[in-house]
Amino acid sequence: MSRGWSETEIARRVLADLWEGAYVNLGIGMPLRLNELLTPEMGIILHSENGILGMGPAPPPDRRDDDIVDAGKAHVTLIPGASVFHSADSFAMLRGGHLDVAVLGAYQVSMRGDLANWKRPGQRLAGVGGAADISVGARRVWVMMRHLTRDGEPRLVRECTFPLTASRVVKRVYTDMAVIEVTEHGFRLLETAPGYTAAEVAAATGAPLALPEGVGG
Amino acid sequence: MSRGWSETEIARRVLADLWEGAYVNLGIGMPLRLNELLTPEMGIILHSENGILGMGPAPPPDRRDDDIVDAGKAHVTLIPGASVFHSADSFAMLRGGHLDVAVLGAYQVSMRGDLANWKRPGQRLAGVGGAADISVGARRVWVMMRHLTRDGEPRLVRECTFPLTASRVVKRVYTDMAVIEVTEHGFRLLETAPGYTAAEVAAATGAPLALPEGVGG
Amino acid sequence: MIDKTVPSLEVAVQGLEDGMVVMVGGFGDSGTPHELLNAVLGRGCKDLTIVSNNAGDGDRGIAALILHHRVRKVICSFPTTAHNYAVREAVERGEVELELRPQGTLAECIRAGGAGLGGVLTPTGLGTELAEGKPVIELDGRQYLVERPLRADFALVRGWRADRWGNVVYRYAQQNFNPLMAMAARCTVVQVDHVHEVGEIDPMQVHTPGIFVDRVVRVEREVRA
Amino acid sequence: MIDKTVPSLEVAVQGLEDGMVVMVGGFGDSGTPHELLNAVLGRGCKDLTIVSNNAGDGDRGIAALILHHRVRKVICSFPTTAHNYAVREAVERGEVELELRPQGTLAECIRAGGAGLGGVLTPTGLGTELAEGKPVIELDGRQYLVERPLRADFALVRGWRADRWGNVVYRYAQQNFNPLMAMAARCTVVQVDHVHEVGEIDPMQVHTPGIFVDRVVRVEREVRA
Repeated sequence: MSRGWSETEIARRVLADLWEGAYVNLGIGMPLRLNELLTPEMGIILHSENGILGMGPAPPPDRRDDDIVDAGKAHVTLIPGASVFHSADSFAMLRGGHLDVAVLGAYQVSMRGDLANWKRPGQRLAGVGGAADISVGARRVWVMMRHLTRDGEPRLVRECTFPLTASRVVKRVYTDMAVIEVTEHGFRLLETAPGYTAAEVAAATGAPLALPEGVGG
Repeated sequence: MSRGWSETEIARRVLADLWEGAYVNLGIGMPLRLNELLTPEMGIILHSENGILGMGPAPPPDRRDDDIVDAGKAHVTLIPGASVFHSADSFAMLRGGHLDVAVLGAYQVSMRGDLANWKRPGQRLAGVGGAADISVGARRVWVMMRHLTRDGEPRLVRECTFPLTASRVVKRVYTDMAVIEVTEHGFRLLETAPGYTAAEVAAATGAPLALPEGVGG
Repeated sequence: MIDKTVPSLEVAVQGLEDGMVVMVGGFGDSGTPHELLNAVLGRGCKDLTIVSNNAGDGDRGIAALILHHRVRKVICSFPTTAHNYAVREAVERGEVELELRPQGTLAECIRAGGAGLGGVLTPTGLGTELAEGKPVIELDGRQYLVERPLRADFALVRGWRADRWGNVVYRYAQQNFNPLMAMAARCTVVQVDHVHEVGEIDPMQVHTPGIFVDRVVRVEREVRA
Repeated sequence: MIDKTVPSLEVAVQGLEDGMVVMVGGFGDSGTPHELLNAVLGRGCKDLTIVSNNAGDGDRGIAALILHHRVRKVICSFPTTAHNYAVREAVERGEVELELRPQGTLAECIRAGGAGLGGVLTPTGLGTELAEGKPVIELDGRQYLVERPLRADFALVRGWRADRWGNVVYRYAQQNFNPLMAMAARCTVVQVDHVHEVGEIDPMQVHTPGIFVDRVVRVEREVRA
């Protein structure tokens, strides 16, 4: 498995697209990898929808505080400049378009930017949590996921077969194989991971994939 | 003018109907007289819609603070146990039915409990302020006003001729002549001020006035 | 003298009866009033409707109420925590009805209930199954779901400090749904670590003004192993 | 290093142009950003729409902007303060359009604008001329006015303390509309008495989190005679 990006490498690739002063929400799962990579010097301010702005990395076990947890209920810390607030204000930040970027996990992303990340088809008990508000509200929704399912099926698709979280919201997808932009005309390849050709990425994508200029099929 | 109640006496009469632990909003004008009469022992907590719970009386001139004002922009104080908050939370207290009593001034009150207290007929520039939310939201709306206009016209009427602030909200009216309840069937006399008979109050009232049991017309 | 403190957890939940709607603050273990929930369990009420972000995890709190068959319905955003067997199995056997609302919608609907608003107009959920059965309104060319406000008979709230008038301060992310639920119930009960005399809490630092609070009960903060 | 402080009032209002919608915090003189309003006056912008609880009193603040013919429209709840000749005369001669909303509706509409909600469903104003021209919706047998959310190009906010990330603390009743307006503008400018280094403000005491704030400018608090 020397081809492609590891989860940490994908996180690093996402991080390269963030900027100082960006307010960012990280979804549960793979996106939380970013929290491990951030340093104060980067000036990226993490929002946790349970009511924290300025979330820092996990504390050592002896400094855990049950009143400082992230959206996945894991213990985190507050960085200098942090603030805390209730859930209505927290989601006002999201729904009101104040968050610069939400980095979310997903089951599927469609070529129109539809996001499916809260429920499997036929799942009886499912929880949506903050995912629907976050994906509707953040200025930019970026998805971090593996390019293919365990069964080798594409997760980037024409139409989501999983229940939608929100329609037409995803702007960019970071996978182990590539970075892909969602444009008005569908998926567009921005970058391939080491060891993959554009053709291989296109073959692993369930919808047309436009290539950047100068790259052959 | 030895007959009837002065403004301070009306305020005292209203005060007699309040209770320890009551949360009360006072309208601009005559109702603010109550603030002068309250003592900490009474345990009545005043709400000011600009964002104060636990408003106290005016400070001496040398202790005025521009950040501690009432809804009429006059300098007030904070009593121990006070809290401050923004206007949306302040009106959530009102609209959400958390205030026990609002004591408001009025131009007119109708026998159905309609309140007119924000605008004269034909007035071009009028300000509604918090009056509409307060009268819709408080659990009990009590009006303090003179029984008659300067021209001797009744202010307690069948139908308001002034623009309404809210419909069917007033529960009680305290005037210089009487205390009157607004029931499903219209006005009902609860008490007359010294020097006035029930018949005189009825004659000064522009709608039928039911008398308490045992009182002749 | 106004004093909203009550001497025990039992007194704190007096009046909480069968069939009532109960809001429960907290997000995971943060800001969750576990001791008040234990008192509700001890009281034996049943047919409860629980409004909370989660639907209980493991065998305590809301999960304990479900395991003891006290819950008829749960309104929540995320019942799928790691150890959610209580709610999962109760829903599967048809004992508990589950109503799901997105977390931001849930928060805003509770606030709307407390603020006397008729509902919440939100873009969240449009075009998804989360919108099923809900009216859609179009305003100025944009569509919004109309979500119903939520109110409760009781709100069980966890705070850090409170004074005898019920002014509450929360500790860090303990806030979450607590200040909102405090606004939206006929009877709001707050369990806190510390009770203060009136005047000891800075008016500028109050998160939940006392007008929203009916009862305050002090509970020693649990020390985790 | 993130630093939202700006060196002068002039820089604080850069980008505020003709025709823009400007929210102005304050209630009477409490929490009113007079110095920022002076800077707007000095900038010379015109055709402004002002959203504020009052519509200016005497000859300063919003009144000064009106007297200098810079205002096209005012959205407010209470333009009838004691010395409101500026707005009164401007409305009478047809120069300024006035839109009146009840104070609680105004506050909630600004919050809705900041929170991405489609509007506010309120019972306030029903059955009165305040409801004229506004849609009414019936939900569960009760009627509500549908009031439109408000957003702005700029919010001029007055606070007490802020850090360089824009976390703001307000002093006593200085809050009023300020924290709401801070949420609802593309560019939120806060004038404060004190600027702090990041980390000096307790996270639990922040009233307006920095995410809502674009610029912070320190203004010496005026000492009244």
